[in-house]
Amino acid sequence: MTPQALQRILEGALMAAQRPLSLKEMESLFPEAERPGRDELKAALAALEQSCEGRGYALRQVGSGYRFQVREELAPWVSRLWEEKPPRYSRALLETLALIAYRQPITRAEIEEVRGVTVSSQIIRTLTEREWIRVVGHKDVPGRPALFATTSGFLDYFNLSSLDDLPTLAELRDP
Amino acid sequence: MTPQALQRILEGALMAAQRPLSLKEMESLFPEAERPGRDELKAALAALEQSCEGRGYALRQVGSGYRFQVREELAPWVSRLWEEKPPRYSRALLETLALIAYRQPITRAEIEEVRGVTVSSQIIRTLTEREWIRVVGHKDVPGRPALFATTSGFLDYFNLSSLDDLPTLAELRDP
Amino acid sequence: MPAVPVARVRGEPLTWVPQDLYIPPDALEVILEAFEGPLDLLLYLIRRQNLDILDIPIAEITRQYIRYIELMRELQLELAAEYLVMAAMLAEIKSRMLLPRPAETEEEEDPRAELVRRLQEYERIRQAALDLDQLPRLERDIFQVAAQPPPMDQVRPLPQVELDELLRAFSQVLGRAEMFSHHQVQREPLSVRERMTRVLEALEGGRQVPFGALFTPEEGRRGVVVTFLAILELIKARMVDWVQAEVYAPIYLRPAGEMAQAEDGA
Repeated sequence: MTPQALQRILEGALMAAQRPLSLKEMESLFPEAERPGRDELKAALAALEQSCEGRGYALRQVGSGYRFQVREELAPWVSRLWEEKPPRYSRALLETLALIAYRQPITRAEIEEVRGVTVSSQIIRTLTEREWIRVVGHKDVPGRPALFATTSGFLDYFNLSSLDDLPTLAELRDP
Repeated sequence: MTPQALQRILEGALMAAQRPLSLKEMESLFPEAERPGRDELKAALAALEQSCEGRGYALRQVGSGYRFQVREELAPWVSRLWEEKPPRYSRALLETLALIAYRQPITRAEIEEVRGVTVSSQIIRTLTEREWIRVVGHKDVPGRPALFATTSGFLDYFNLSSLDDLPTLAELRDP
Repeated sequence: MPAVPVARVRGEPLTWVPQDLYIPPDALEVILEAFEGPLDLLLYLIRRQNLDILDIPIAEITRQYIRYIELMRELQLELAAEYLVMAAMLAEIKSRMLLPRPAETEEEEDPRAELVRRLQEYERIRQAALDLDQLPRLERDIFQVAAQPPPMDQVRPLPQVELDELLRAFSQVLGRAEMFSHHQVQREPLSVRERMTRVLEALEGGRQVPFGALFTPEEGRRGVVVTFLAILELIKARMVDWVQAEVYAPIYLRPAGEMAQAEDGA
């Protein structure tokens, strides 16, 4: 077997394996009669490593053997393959946000009164973490409930210069 | 972005993806501002294909996009990586699959008519679970039977880029 | 002469083979089980004897076919009903072939035509299945390349919301609350509600702010009116308190209930 043929076989096996391959595993790819020696194997791996220079991946030795790895500097592009589809907000969340936007400053109890159902803490937390709403004060009634209002981050996200730019219900009815 | 940089990114992504990538998916690796055009993309893929010459793998276009695959002639060595034998498929399954591939969209009754025997539900289930076939509609006859067709996963598995690549059916002689 | 088993079928010795069946004995069971149905069996019989599919000697083939079925029954191989249907069809064709054909109906179709058509169609698909099996395929001849992806910071995209989704949500919730009225919408300019938020922000942290400091004269008359309305709303809704030490002294605004709390604590 020529060094080139050996190199090609090793490359193919390392590319197909989906796990690191030890030298022993690489040896076992060959029937005994044509099994390369350790030195031959290592020389082929070194040549393989060199041949990847300038390519999108590299041969790396890790704990359990050798594997091909996509180059780290390509992560910004490659990672987009796994980018999750953005989840969608629930109707409850959107209604809560809408009430805070259109009726601010507003307490949770007032939101619940209009919506007819409880507003989960999770929704308030999500909207707060997104920095779309914040507590701007407390109402002077028993329990001193927090007053929620939208933030400038909210305006920025929806590309509004002020709340006055929010569409009115009339716009919904006559598009 | 230089053609070399584009090529490296595509190579890295195709290596990391573990499945074929469509041109659209490749485009989505880039933020809009630096997104390459279709022609640029195809030129980079052509260059990439060339650069693999003499290596252990090749770029190939299959049903759902482009993928790197280990060269066929290396299969005798590479297949030793796995102890399990690759699955074998029964004639009944292959004939059913062939009918769906060549005569799609087709109902189960139509398959049975050509084969002269009942098609077992097990076969339809296996083909569906492997994602080689799917129901693409219902025939407008009593009972509204399902119409089966092959998927791009079928093309991927059998290393075809389109149904046109299927071996041609034998010619019929007139009685 | 002692009966020497010519084959073993399901472990049982088989001592006879139908005379006109020419099968390597040890392959018998395998062959019998391997038929994919009556068409497959017929094709086997035809091809084995190099017969022309377009001119099948129907009497002979029917005889052989029925012998096979009998053999399969004898060996208790599972026999699909389709085999019997085909036997009946063959018998029917045979009898129609025997009938003399009147001259004027020369155009009549050969009784074998339908069978020939089906055999040809099935043979094509049988071949197509073999071809399919020969295609290089994943897991056997083709291996998908997979390199280790680079270490990545997993970006979790946040849900996107469109402005009209927000408006639709608002209209739905109001509709449900039966508060949907054009009148109400016009009566409540959002600028006032926004200003209420701004005033509350100005008071944040329990600060006490002079009434006058909340106005921005540069905004003009309209701006001043909006602020004033906002403050009135806030006071009415008990969102802010206002305090005046004595008549004509400066008026201060502070977050609602702050003083009460401080007094409680004292």
